[in-house]
Amino acid sequence: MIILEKRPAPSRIWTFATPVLAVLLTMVVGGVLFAAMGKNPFEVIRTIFFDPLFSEFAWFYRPQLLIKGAPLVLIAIGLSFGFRAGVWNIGAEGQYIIGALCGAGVGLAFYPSESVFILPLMILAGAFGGWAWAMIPGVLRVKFGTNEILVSLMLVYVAEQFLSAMSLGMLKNPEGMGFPGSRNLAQYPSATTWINESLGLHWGVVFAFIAVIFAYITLSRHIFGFHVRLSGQSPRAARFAGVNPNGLILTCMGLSGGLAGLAGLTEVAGPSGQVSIDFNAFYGFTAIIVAFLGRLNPIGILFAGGLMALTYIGGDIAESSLQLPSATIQMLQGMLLFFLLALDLLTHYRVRTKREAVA
Amino acid sequence: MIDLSAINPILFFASMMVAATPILLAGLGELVVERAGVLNLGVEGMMIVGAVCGFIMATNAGSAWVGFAGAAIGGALLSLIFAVLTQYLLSNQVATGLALTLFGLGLSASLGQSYIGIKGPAFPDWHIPVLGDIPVIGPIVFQHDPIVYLGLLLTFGVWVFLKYSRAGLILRAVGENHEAAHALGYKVVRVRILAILFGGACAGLGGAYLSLVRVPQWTEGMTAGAGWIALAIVVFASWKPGRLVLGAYLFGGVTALQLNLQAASIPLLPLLVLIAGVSTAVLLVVALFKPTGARKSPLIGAACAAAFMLLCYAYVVMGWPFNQTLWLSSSPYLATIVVLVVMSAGRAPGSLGRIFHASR
Amino acid sequence: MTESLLTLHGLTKAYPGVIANKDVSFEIMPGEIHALLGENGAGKSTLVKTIYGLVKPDSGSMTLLGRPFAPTEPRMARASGVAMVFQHFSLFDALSVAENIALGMENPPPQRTIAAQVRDVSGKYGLPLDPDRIVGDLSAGERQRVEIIRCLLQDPKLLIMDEPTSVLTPQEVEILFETLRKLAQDGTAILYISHKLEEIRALCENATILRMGAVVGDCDPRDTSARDMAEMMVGSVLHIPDRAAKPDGEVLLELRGLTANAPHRFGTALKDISLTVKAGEVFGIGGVAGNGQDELVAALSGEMRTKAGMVWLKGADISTASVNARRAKGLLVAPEERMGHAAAPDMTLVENAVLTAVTRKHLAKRGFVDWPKSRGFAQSIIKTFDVRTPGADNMARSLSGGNLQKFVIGREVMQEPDVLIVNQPTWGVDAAAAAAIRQALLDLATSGVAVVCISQDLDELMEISDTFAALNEGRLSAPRLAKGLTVEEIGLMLGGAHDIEVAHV
Amino acid sequence: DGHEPVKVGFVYVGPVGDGGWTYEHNEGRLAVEEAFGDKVETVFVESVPEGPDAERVMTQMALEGADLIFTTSFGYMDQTINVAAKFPDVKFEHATGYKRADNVSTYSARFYEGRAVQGHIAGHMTESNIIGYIASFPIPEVIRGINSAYIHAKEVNPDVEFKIVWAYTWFDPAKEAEAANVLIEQGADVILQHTDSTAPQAAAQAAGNVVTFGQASDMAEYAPFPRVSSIIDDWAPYYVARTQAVIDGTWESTDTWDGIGPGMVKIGEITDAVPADVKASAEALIERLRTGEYHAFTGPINKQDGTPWLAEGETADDGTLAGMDFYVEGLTAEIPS
Ligand SMILES: Nc1ncnc2c1ncn2[C@@H]1O[C@H](COP(=O)(O)OP(=O)(O)OP(=O)(O)O)[C@@H](O)[C@H]1O
Ligand SMILES: Nc1ncnc2c1ncn2[C@@H]1O[C@H](COP(=O)(O)OP(=O)(O)OP(=O)(O)O)[C@@H](O)[C@H]1O
Ligand SMILES: [Mg+2]
Ligand SMILES: [Mg+2]
Repeated sequence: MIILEKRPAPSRIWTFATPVLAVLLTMVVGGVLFAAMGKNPFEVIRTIFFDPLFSEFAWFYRPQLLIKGAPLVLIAIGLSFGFRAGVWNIGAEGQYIIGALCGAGVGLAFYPSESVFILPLMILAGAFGGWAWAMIPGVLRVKFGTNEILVSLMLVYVAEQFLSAMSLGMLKNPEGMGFPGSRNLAQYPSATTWINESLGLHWGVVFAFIAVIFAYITLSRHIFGFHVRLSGQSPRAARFAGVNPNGLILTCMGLSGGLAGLAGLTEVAGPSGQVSIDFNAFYGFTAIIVAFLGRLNPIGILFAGGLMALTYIGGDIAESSLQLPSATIQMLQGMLLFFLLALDLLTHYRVRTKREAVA
Repeated sequence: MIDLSAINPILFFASMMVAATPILLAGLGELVVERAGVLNLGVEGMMIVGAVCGFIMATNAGSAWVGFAGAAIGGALLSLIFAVLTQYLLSNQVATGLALTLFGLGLSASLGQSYIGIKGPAFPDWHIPVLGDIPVIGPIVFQHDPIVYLGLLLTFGVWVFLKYSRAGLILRAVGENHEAAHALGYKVVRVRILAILFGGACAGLGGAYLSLVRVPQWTEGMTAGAGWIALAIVVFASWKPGRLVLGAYLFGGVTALQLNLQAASIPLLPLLVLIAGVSTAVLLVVALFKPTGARKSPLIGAACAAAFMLLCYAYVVMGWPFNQTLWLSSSPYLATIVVLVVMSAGRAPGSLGRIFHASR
Repeated sequence: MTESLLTLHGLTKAYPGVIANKDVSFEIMPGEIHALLGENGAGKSTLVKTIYGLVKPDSGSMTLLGRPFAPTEPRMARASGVAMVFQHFSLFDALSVAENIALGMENPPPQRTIAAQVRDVSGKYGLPLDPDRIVGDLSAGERQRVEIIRCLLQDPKLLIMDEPTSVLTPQEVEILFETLRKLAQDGTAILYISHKLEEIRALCENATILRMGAVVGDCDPRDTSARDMAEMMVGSVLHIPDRAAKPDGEVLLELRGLTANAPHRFGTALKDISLTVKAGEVFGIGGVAGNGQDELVAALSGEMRTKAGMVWLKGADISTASVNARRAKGLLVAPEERMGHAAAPDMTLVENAVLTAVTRKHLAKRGFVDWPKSRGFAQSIIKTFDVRTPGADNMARSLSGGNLQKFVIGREVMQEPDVLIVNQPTWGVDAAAAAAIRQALLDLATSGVAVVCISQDLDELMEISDTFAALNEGRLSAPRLAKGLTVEEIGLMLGGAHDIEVAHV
Repeated sequence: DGHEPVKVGFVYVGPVGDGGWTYEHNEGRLAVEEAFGDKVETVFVESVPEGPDAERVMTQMALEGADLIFTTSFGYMDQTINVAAKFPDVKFEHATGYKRADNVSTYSARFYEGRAVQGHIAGHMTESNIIGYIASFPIPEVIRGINSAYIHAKEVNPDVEFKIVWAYTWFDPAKEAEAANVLIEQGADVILQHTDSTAPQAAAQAAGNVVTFGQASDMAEYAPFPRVSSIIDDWAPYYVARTQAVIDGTWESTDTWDGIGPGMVKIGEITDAVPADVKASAEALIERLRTGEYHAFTGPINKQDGTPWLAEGETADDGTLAGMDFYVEGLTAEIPS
């Protein structure tokens, strides 16, 4: 009989070993799947997991990892604060969109004048937009006890409608022949968030790294981080420690919304370039997975974001060079998540086999 | 001022029942799962797998009924992954549910590749004799396909099960306090796995309703967010089957209504002025009939409605730009939020989303 | 010579790092009220869970009425006539009384029959209970009745009770004992666990004593003194708290007509509470759980804010001050619930030390926590208060209740308060630990601190208080000098406390 | 003959299984494979979001040796231009856009010619005089289609009325089904759609007496009724021709906007559910459009507010058509903005 014993404290070794093991298992099981599809499993695995890092064209893919991973990490860091405190903002996708709209709106309002103040203003507007959109579920929860999971989720759909309306209406490029989508902000020197395109460096990447460091220090050293952790684990003890629960809800909501908005803005004025009907690419939802894969730990989130980005980029390479259907890549990603989640057990529990006791 | 005559109420209510059925089915499954204390966010994934399995089975067997059976099995099988991960391997339910959705979307696309563009077997409506001929009620309620009734019947069944059966009592107990249930000797994990499988089967049925009745065809990503709506209406319904029907119909109704308003090109702003005016009046009357002490909240409501009315009116009068379609398409979601605020949601099952591990 | 009902032969159960039960053997006769005694963590709960089929022993065996008895799940134990009232309630808040009871039965009749049976049994044993009420709305005493009636309806041959009286009033305890005696007369054996030795002496006719998992002796509690029993449990000589100083200092804490609404639906409103506590005084507040203790503590700690002018500390109005502002000014609180209120179970002791001490102990600079300093503080608590744990980096949940309680009280005491409020400081704590905690409170008073001790254990209050008042339905009785109060007078002060059904809702 | 096969890449915005837009582009890709066999190698990536992913996928294709890359969504426009600038030797073909470069061509289909035929048939077929229109997004492409259909329906049936529902999606079967049902409930007996799923066909079939047209693909499984005809994008001839040009070394940057004439827009079979005389007149219209004898937007046409747009006999210029953002006279609704 197999029994699980809860460890007195999470195992350090397994914390690091489980992700590696999960990736290895995914390679094995995925390999079997690919072999069954008539592909060369070794080639596919190599393409997905190693080519982005070590192939002939790695000079191009490595910066892409930053581009793809940065918004995921940035949003996930914000979410992790709320998730730790028991504040369930799953509408980051909406906050991302609104942040992008606000920030882009500010940038476009100044077009075509040039000034060093435009980008900082846009960044503020982006963070503000995400913050404000997140405040709706936050305030409703605080004032009326409304479930923030639902409200934030519903607001994603509303934000998507806004995005359509804006890219077809107010923010539409007047020189765009009537096509939806705004002017290209990446090509507007005062508004672009690019720092160095060939290095994959834009302000979102910088903010993502700052956010990781900020979150790491806050959670491990600062009293606010302590209160966040405390509130999630024992809300009553948190009150006893002097935490104002409503304030904490609003702070966490605002922080996650603000970072999501920031991610949206840096993306829309950089890699994406323009506001278009569906520029959002599910970053807000994927970031939830990244947050959990990283076990809500800033460093973990950094690696989880990198791993997700790797599978996306490797997946696209495999699609075009090996003609693997994108559905298969999606399944592989799902499998990787399953293995990561399943093996996490080893971090918190000791697995033992025990002979059936003689009754 | 507002001409609503283009909208036929009978047809409107009939189409509302149909639009509500897939989210009702999926929501019902999730309701049972959550009453057992498990939060499965993978409804969207299970629905789409149900949709594809249902379609494959139905086209191969030439019978929609076989399709629905296959969809239920497919949804349940997918949910089994979730069950094993969360119940035996103690993984985080939120993350596992999200991963399940991702996996389900990929799996369904792989399975359905050779079924694109094929037409499924027909699944005619029932015209229930006698009842179907009643004026007004007949066409609204008694002239639908069998799954509409299956959904309602299943809801009723779940209600009876939860309220009156011993197994239902145990399920609720497990969801309410899994430690106590374990201490009394109930098999928490077993009960939860069964609930998760039921949830998967229901989500599968909901998905198959889309691919076999609503659309009916297999296309990738065809559930387009219905699973998330199903999750929303479970909380909206305060985990009660009766209110789940209400929630599903409300959502289906607002969706159908906004399209109706669009098609009839009824201007939204005057309509909002009208609605806000009526609500103001109703709330004032309500306040009048309440004891003096309890008048505060209806009065605040009336004031809000009146303010809203004035705002809309100002908009109409000033002729400011107003994107009708934007607000109409957002209306189902906004309506859900408003209703959530007005009706305080009930208490969630005590152990919802928590990991259970018994050491022996 | 009657045949024994249940015999345990060499039961052994090991958990990682501890042997919870070591070769335990004893027997219980039909109709016997048998006590199981031992310190916190001695293995009592583990042993009874084994009998109930929740824990599988590593070795050893049991016989029930001469036949081998090895229940693998509670269902089997229930079928064999074993019923159990748990140490921690095993009730379902959202379900009704009748549903809760049905869940504890093997083949329950329809709900309506259960309701009738509940009324029947509750009448017979004097335990009033409405089967249709939702358990979440019940008081602690009523919840206890649900558990007991759930057992009684099964006509058990053996009834196990793990610390059932910690939440009951003296009157309720008396009723419970009557019930148990009646049951015993009808032939039901009762295995009774409690830390309250006087109760054991009043009720039980036999006692088995566990220490570190092993049986270290047995006795007849009726003619063994509580002190002797406690010393058998601990294995050493017990120290009785002593009291030196007399309170005559300035007034440190004052409540002026403290009135507050119930903070939630199941709470109690506070009504016009006034009191003064002087430096060096121990002010004891008695009363049954659910009469406003939690609310009073919350109003004092600042978790619940009141109108201005109601709470005064050292002559200053602190009614609207925040939790940490009050701490800074010298008012410290140790609430009743250790796990999840006074301490966070999944955090280390160091983190739990920071939880309340960050302000007074200056454990943070500009918001950044000084972890080495915090660790030092946690270690000094552990050392000073003899908290048994491998180290300060262990999770709070890995401590037994008594040790965690010592840590929690120690954490507040070592912050050198001016006023300390404690609620149920020794609830579920064994005799030795309880004595240590009481001594710490008295020492604190001696050093000139005003101590408010809220407790349901009247013996405890009589032992340490200078002044006594009772809390009833959110009202505080007029304070009296504790010295010389008789049980009758206290009963009057608790006034109608047995009738707690109507007391709140 | 020794030299490597020409490599042709395709970037798709949806899954190849969407049964609509991407599906038809993929059919074009298959036609290229068919036509050239070993001489070409095709690669594709599906469901590529418009944005940085698209740019990455294009770059990756170029890096791995693609000679010609078709980017099949309007939203890939700036990305295509960016990548093309970095790979001057690779040829790019961007669908429906307007930005070109030395190595970037654009191509699009005159879908509105098909809409004219649909409007013609619809105007004849409707008995309730209410025609429902499921529109996706208010962009010139869609508005052009509505105008074209309306002009030709009105031409044969002056009492005709259009009810338009904006679905704000290209592809959401459940929503399209709902929209179709609503239009039918409000009296429409012909449904035109500018969304890609067959859900409206199914809704029409269930309703019994409602006429529909296939959109983007043939939707022949609903023929002969309710689907009485269809408009199909046929990218195959263009893709084959452009690949041939790369092989021959004759590829040049061009702007292609083809209609029925060159075969980029095809009208699916008009079924026998359409009365013979209507079918005949529709086929005559097709023929006139095919030969270029008739332009679908020929004056006199006024804008919705009554201001003249095209004088008698005047035909619309491509510039106005490409950016069309107004309704023609007679349509009652407003374009959402
Ligand atoms: N599930 C478990 N896993 C690991 N160790 C356990 C478990 N349950 C109990 N123990 C250990 O077994 C020992 C006995 O615990 P038990 O709960 O039986 O004590 P107890 O006598 O009931 O104490 P108390 O008087 O505080 O209730 C303790 O030292 C505890 O650490
Ligand atoms: N599931 C478990 N895993 C590990 N240890 C456990 C577990 N359950 C209980 N314990 C241990 O058992 C010991 C006693 O547990 P128990 O719940 O009986 O506490 P206690 O000392 O009786 O306190 P209280 O009287 O407040 O309940 C604790 O030391 C605790 O660490
Ligand atoms: Mg205990
Ligand atoms: Mg115990």
